[in-house]
Amino acid sequence: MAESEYVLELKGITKIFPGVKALDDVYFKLKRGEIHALMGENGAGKSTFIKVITGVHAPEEGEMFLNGRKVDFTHPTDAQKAGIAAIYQHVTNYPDLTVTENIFMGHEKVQRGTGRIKWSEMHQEAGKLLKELGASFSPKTLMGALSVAEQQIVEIAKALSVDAKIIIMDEPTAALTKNESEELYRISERLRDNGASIIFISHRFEDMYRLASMVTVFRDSKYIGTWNVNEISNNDLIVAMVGREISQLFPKKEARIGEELLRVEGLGKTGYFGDVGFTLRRGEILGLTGLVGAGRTEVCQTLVGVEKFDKGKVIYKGKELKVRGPREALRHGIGYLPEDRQKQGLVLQWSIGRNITLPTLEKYAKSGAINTRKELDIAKRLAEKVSVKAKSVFDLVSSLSGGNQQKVVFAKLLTAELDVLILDEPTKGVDVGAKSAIYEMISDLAVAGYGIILVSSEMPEIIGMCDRVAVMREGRITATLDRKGLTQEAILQASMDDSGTRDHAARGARA
Amino acid sequence: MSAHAQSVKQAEQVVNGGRSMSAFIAKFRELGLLAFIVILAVGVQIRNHSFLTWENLTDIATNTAILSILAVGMMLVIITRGIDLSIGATLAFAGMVAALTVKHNPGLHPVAAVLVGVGIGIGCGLVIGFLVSWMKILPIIATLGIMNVFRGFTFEASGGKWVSAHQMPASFKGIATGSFLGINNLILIAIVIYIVAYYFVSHTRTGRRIYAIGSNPDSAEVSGIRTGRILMLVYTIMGGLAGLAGVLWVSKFASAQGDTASGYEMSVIAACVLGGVSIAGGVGKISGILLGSILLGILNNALPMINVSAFWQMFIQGAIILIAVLVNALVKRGIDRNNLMRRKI
Amino acid sequence: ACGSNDSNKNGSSASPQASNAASPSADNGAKKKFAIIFKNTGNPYGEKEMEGYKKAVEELGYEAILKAPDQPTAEAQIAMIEELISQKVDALAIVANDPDALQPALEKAMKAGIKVLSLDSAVNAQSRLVHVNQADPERIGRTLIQGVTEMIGGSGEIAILSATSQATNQNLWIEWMKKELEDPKYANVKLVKVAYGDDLRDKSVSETEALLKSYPNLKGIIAPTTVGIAAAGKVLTDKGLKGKVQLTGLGLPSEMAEYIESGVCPWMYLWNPLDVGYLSGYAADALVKGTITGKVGDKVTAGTLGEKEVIADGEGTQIMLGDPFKFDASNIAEWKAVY
Amino acid sequence: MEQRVLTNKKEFSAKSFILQWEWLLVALIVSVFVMNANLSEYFLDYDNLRDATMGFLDKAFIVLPMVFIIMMGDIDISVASIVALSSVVMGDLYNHGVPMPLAMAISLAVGTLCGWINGMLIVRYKELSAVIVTLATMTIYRGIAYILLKDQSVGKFPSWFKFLGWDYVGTIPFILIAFAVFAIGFWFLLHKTPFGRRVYAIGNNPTAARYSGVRVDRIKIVVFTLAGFMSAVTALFLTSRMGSTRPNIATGYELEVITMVVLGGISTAGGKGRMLGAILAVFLIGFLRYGLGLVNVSAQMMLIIIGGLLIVSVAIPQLKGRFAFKRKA
Ligand SMILES: Nc1ncnc2c1ncn2[C@@H]1O[C@H](COP(=O)(O)OP(=O)(O)OP(=O)(O)O)[C@@H](O)[C@H]1O
Ligand SMILES: Nc1ncnc2c1ncn2[C@@H]1O[C@H](COP(=O)(O)OP(=O)(O)OP(=O)(O)O)[C@@H](O)[C@H]1O
Ligand SMILES: [Mg+2]
Ligand SMILES: [Mg+2]
Repeated sequence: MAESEYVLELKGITKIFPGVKALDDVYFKLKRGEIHALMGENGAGKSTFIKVITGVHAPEEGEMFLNGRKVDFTHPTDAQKAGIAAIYQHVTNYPDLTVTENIFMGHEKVQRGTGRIKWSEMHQEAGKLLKELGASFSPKTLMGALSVAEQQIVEIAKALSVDAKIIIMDEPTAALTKNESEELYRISERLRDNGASIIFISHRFEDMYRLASMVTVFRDSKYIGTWNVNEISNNDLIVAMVGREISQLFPKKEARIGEELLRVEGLGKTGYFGDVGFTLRRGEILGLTGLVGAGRTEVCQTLVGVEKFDKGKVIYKGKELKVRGPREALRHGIGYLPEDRQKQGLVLQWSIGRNITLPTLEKYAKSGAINTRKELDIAKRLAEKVSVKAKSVFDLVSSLSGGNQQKVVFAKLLTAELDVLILDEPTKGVDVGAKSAIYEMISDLAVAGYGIILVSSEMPEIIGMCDRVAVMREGRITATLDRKGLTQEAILQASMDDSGTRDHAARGARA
Repeated sequence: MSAHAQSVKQAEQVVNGGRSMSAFIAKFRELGLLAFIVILAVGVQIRNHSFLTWENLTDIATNTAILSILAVGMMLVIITRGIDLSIGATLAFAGMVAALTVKHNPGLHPVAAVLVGVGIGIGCGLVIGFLVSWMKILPIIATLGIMNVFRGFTFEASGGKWVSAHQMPASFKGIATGSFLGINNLILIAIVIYIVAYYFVSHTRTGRRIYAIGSNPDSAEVSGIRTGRILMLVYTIMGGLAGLAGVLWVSKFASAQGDTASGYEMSVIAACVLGGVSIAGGVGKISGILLGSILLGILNNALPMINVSAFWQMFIQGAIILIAVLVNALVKRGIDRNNLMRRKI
Repeated sequence: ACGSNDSNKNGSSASPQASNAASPSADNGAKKKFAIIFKNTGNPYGEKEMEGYKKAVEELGYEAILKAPDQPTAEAQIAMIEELISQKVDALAIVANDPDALQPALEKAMKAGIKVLSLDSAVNAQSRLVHVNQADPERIGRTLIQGVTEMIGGSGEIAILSATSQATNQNLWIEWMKKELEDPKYANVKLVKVAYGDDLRDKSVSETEALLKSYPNLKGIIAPTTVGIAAAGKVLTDKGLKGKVQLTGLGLPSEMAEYIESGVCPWMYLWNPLDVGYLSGYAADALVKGTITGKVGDKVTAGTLGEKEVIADGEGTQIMLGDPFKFDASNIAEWKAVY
Repeated sequence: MEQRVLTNKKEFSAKSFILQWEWLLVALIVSVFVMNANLSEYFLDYDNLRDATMGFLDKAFIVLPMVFIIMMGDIDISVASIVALSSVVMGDLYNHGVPMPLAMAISLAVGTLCGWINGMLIVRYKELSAVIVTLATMTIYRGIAYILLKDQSVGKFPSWFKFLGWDYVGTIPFILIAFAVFAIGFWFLLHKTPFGRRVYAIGNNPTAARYSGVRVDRIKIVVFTLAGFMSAVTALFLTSRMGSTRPNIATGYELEVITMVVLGGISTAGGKGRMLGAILAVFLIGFLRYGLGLVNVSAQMMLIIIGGLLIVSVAIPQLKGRFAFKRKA
């Protein structure tokens, strides 16, 4: 075979998870010294694709070529040996080990012969890497003690430490501020200039425009196309990603905004957020946005009592409310749709019906025993109402696609009589069809008089759905914007600008 | 704006203090255990003046040596989020086979006897490692079942008989009673094992990976650590150490019985827990388990010496374990709280 | 005492004439079943006791069933008693892990027509027809005190290292030791402590060490338990205290041979477990045949051991094997091979 | 939006009906019966079988709540110590002149309290895990029993007390009836009530359960308290069977109980298994031991057989899973 101009080439990759086809006949080509953006909606299969490249997942079908030679990675170490390094989207670290160890895990520096780890050398090099990335914490710090953004920096340092020829970054900027992102751009460019190739996944268009020369788009697990960044218009790219014009996705209906349901004042939790305040009214959709790790989830969780706050107060329907747990919150009429539906939202090994009825079991209990007939009737009614695609209510939730799983989580909330719905990233990892169904549902619920808090990282979603938007950054609300005059720029400005609170120079002096 | 700047500064001071504070508290755990041991020792010394004598300290060290050797293996197992309930049985089995071997071959070199025991132990460990890493059986269940099986083997091997002192050659008994440079062999063996273990867990890749798979098995998976092999290794080390302990035990007490060390696994686990090894995995220090073993050793030695009624001894040991783990938990919370305070919002 | 023991030994080692007696009732169907339950398995002392029982039972031409649980608990023995009731055994001899806890089970056995006797470690009087006593507890207690007093030259501190604090036999013997000490001739002998090694090697060792350190003037240790005395012998040997601290008690010759030969333990006592079992076998037979009912004055002809009489024992009755036998340097070599 | 129709009528699936763990246990029990009947002429005898159940049912009371505990992914190794403490308290009180019924009630209360303390500690100190907490309380509870009774054993209970462990109602042992009543109660609790459903939810996914409004901590406390209570019930029956008590009774029961639960198909990884399985396992192990005891198999052989049975039984589903996995990949 002739010497290939591509360092990496994948053909016809298909990867199936139980119930989900995460990749369906996907193609990809990467040139030497290129920064290649990989884009696509949530759940399009990007992260899965990365894991196929790095040998974490074995694809059911397809071939992979490295410098024109066919390779077959059966284990992550194979990929590492071949010079591929990855920064995974979900921070994959060892909280009980030091930063140095996290950086060098898998490729520790050892003395030849004795196999002794060269700690001082590793600490030194880790320190150097961190300094280059503008971080200030000591490499001897325990990983678990760092914030999400700091952990993300360590992940980047990890990829840099191996001197890789192919570097894959899965949403590395998601938790970073403007300055930190800028630092990352510079480093990426330097690496590219030194001959490395980079695959860069991001939902932020500006990342792509700033860095990449090529862009590949996946949609619904399928390969859509590859373009030169200069050759494709922003609109075409969106159509490629979403599959249709974005406007028709958001069926926002006008709801009558009623009385105030919820007022939060000066809410704070040490180490997570502080001085958070907002109000929510009947029929209103309040957006809560910001970078990953900004503290939105934490705020929502304290509202339903999963976590405890230590400052401030919550006024619900005119009275101060302190709930001790989700059950009490449900009793009072506050429901929470958690961020991670597989870990927090569903009992995966259970059927659809059982999942739906879990929050309100006592409703179907007669003299102690569960009345199965009644339970199944309600499960059926609600599963149909949210139009779950399945044959029967006995189908296991684990066999459903992401979107349908999310619908089941919605159905769970509908069993209780609620006034406030807190939806944490309700469309994360959901296919387009299900997405619009979920948006329609949210709209209908608002019309029906619910007060809704919609947490989302997706700009179009926030802009398309919300009546008001609160933007969080590093645990504080930095702006509350009205529907009128709501622009992407305004939100980005509020969520990414890091003048003020974060000050690396000052911290560096200390460390 | 200036108010803001000031608050930033204040926050920084808190952060600054917080960081050194948390480092201090993290150290405090071992120091606290040490302090507790010292206070206990002084208290006992006041009641009985022969406590802090060279001879008694040597006795404590000799009697704790076997426990502390087992604690090393158990620590590794617990760090990987496992547990091994079968070590008492493995110890007995290996000890019995070694004793039977020397009984029938009195001329055998003691090192060969040790190797026999260690070999049996490694075999037992491999079986458990296979069940845990290949069959994916939960360690607590696998070792619970295996414990019965090995105990049965021990009885079967001996045919219900004991191997007693006069059936063991002096050279074999000398393994535990002999000394080198004036230090008892058991203590020496324990010291060597601790040095090797320290080097292993903090200066070799494999050692660190044991911590990694306990700290976050999912990350270990994506970063290419061969979890199965490491689990296999850990249980094999545990088995090997239990085998060694079996030979030492039999040599020390000059007697091999079917029910040797029955229930001893609980003491070993207690030593680890006292030493700050976290059942949740990923956490555990050699210095910690050394102190944990010593604390248990001192309790075993001191309670009889200060005439604590035999009927109170069990309660006191349990209470000390409970208090130690509760204090440990509270200290850990303190550290976490400090880490949170350190974060800026 | 010593004389009778000689004959015991002969009788228990191998007696061709006795085993011939086994042949007449060889027909399997009607073969009577005699069971024995020991405290726990893997205990050589117990193996010998069961062996002696089996020998007697087979001499008589019956089938012997030997059982022992893996842990020395009363619960496990209760289960075994139930199994034996189901098997409709004719006689059941038990070495009890608890004197009282077996009562309901043994009463049920007796109600089912099984002749129940205990040996070595007794059950209470209501749970048995007769007890076969290896040696008079009073004699054991007093002899041990006399022995240690002789060893330490008539004065000094002594301590006792027992098994568990719950052990019936040991507690009884210790009571008698204390009674013996009340005699004014022991005015200079002081019992400083009763320690419990729980019959665990490691615990017995640390308890012995604690004794030595807490009582630096300690002159003698009595360990009326086989694990304890061996552990103490080991500690005294390792610490080079031979001659300084004397050791005696009840031990297995095979386990103690080493220390008796070296002089760490000048002498100790025990009985022949083979004989205890053997006598029990004959006693069981007599109960089954109805030649005795277990009341005072009954007489058992116990094969090579000759005739033994049933005597009173508190509320119940017992058959006494004899006095404890003394093992010292002169005879230990011969015995260590036997048990 | 298209309207979908889901059925909520359960279809009978012969395959999933046959592939139930409980059938395996039933098959094992049948083979144990066949084997034992061949080995010993005394096995297939109504009186014998009936009385055999009296011998192994005492600890079976703890199996019932232990199913809940293991189902939730926890473990309680202090149960045997709770049995000892409850029993000793009862014996001690009675011997100090407290009327027997009151002593029994107090004993039940003590057991319940011990369980509650376990639950509270486990819930308050989540970082410790149930193993460690119950490891410590195991030593403490038995330690207290030793402090109370020292080297004595107490007994001489009123004669009617023997009824619990030894007597019959008609021809059925009282302990069997009591066990049946409790077993039905716990079966109902686990399979028919919201409480049981929530226990399953916790076992499968404690986080999701919590978010769905299940009060995980409270349920854990209740379950551990139930374990304490049932340990005390065991104490009553065991004490009755022994006619006396002392601090070292019931040693090793915790491991036997856990063995039965695991053999019953309750997954220690949480959330799987049924009460029926555990109950079948009680009888499987009970009759296996009894049958082997009838042919006087040695104790060491018994250990090997039971240990091997446990390993094999947990290995079987793993093998099946691996096989299925292999076929897919
Ligand atoms: N281990 C797994 N088991 C089952 N399903 C999985 C697994 N990993 C991913 N999936 C599913 O595969 C699909 C693709 O997920 P993937 O994480 O690759 O998407 P993505 O494009 O990276 O999305 P995002 O932008 O949200 O990161 C999703 O439906 C997801 O739920
Ligand atoms: N695993 C973690 N380790 C350390 N800190 C964490 C971790 N997870 C969250 N945090 C911290 O908690 C705070 C809030 O995180 P949270 O997940 O609530 O944010 P979020 O805005 O909801 O982000 P996301 O979009 O990821 O849900 C952040 O300050 C972050 O630093
Ligand atoms: Mg992704
Ligand atoms: Mg979030």
